[in-house]
Amino acid sequence: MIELDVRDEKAYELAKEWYDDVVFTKKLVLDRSPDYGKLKAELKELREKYGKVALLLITKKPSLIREVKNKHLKALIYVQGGNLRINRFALESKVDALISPELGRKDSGLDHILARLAAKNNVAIGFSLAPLLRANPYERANILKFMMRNWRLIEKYKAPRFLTTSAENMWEIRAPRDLMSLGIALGMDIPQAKASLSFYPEGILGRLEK
Amino acid sequence: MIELDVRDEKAYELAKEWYDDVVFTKKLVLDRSPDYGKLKAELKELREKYGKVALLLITKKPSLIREVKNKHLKALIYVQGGNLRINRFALESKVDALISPELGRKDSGLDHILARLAAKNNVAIGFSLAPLLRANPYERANILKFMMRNWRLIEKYKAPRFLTTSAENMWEIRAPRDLMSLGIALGMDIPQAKASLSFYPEGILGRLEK
Amino acid sequence: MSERPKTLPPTLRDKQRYIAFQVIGERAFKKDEIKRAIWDASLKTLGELGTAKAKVWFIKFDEKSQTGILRCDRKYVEEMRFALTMLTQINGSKAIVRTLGVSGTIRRLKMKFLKDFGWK
Amino acid sequence: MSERPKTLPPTLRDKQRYIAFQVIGERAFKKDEIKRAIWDASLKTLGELGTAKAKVWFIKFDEKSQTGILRCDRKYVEEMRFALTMLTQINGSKAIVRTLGVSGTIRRLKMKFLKDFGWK
Repeated sequence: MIELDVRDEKAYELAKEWYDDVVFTKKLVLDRSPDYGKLKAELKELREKYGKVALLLITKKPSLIREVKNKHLKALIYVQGGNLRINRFALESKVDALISPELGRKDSGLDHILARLAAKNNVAIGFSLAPLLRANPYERANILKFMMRNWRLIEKYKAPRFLTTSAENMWEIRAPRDLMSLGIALGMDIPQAKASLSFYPEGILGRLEK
Repeated sequence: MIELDVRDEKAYELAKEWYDDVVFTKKLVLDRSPDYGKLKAELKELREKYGKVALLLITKKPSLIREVKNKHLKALIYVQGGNLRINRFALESKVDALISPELGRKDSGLDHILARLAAKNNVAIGFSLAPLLRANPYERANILKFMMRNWRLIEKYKAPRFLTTSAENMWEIRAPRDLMSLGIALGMDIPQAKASLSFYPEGILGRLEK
Repeated sequence: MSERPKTLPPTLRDKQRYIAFQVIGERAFKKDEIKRAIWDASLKTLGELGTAKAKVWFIKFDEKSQTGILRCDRKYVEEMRFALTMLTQINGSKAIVRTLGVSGTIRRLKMKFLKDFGWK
Repeated sequence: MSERPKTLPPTLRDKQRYIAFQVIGERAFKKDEIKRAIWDASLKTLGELGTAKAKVWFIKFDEKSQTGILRCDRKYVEEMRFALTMLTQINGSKAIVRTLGVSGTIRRLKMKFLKDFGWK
């Protein structure tokens, strides 16, 4: 089983006990071009420490997504969802994953057009647990509702997907079989939940080696 | 639609607005034989005021059930459930109804033997809403669990049954279609829930005229 | 301008129902109190997961007539009705929520169940 | 003597499953804290109605190994697992509940999942 989005050292250590493979994610909040030299050095260091690394772009500027992607930084490129223009641009730019398209929204952040685009461009949709853990009951119900809708869309158009905790501390880590229960709560059957922690993540990790 | 167990004047007035027929229930807590003369006078007065009247026996002494029943008091005889010996004796004494067999118990207060007995002796099981309304979340979950089990038993052995609020103040009254949702939550389908507020209560009211 | 996702094609759309309800209480209630009470009732009886599946949504509440409309998933109408049945107080005051009827559109709901409460 | 109802015939009996779980927390937890936490997690995520349907029941908790057993209805094992997954703290202290496995009997559950935690 593979955890594709763990964002903290102690969380990473715990995840390594429970998962066969864990990707360390570095969050990058951007409002203008970053210092690519410094970024490459940091990513190199992270690769030495964690092996597999991902870069999570958190930005309001669509153009920065393509710019970072074209730098071939030897890291998976994730985009944090939540803004519809960013969601669309991430899918158009064929990044590796769009994480929580519904984050902070009053709708699910996806529609059938975007779901089809995710499938066509092979951009995985990340279903994260952490935002649910941090939310109050009212928000939990709404986030779950939007995630359920996004699962229905992803399944219908056969877009790649994965389950993850997106843990930012060790207390947000969950064992694989428990993380699968999130997928099942969203409407997945057991094989689909399993594939969201194995088959699809393997496909994404394959891109790293290239 | 018929409300068979309303225990307060203001509750009765509200119920009369929403139901075609309402039975006023007088609670009688007994630890020894009551003054039957006084009781008969009270019941007469209640009949003049409310028409249809029931007497709810709340006792730890099984013998008092049969004694009261044999007095032919021109009122429906209900027994408050909760003590297993009382539950059984009520069914054996062919009273009109055993209300909430699970009340205050750590089990559902019925088994297949008692359910069969209820069917054989034509004793209706009353599924009350009020104890749920008064309970905290933990108790609500447990009471609902026991009521669900009792519904399965009653349905299997085809014992008579009815839904009621057993309201002891106006705020515990619910409109018929909403009371039906309790039945559906317990596992009834819509026709069964409807029958629990019409067909079965009619059968019980029929005994009053005799 | 906050963009919104396109409306989904019919087969993917949620199948919703509208429920008309009346509130009988110790006092008149405000719109926001009712909105809060509906969510709390659903979270209490159906939980976070049940509330997500029920897709409950507060639509409108007319304070004059103390009647309103809520929306939920077609498959969860009975659960929602039970959640409202189990509600005993709103913002500290005793209350009963009585459902008046269910319909597939707000228009028909108003026509069939809310006319005598003064809804246009 | 508080009488108990007879055990129901098989076809009427609830189909139950036992779940072995481990608690990883900021501190060690007491049995009663765990029992409370399991009920609260179920009530929060599944609600009063969901908890009744899940028929959740706390069986045992070994404070030394911080592992325990709970029982629930066979059809609600995944919902219970999700309720535990959504649990973030117990009695104010951060905690993770990890399910170790599911089985139809306590005996087999202990053998398959709780041996290395010192259960006999």
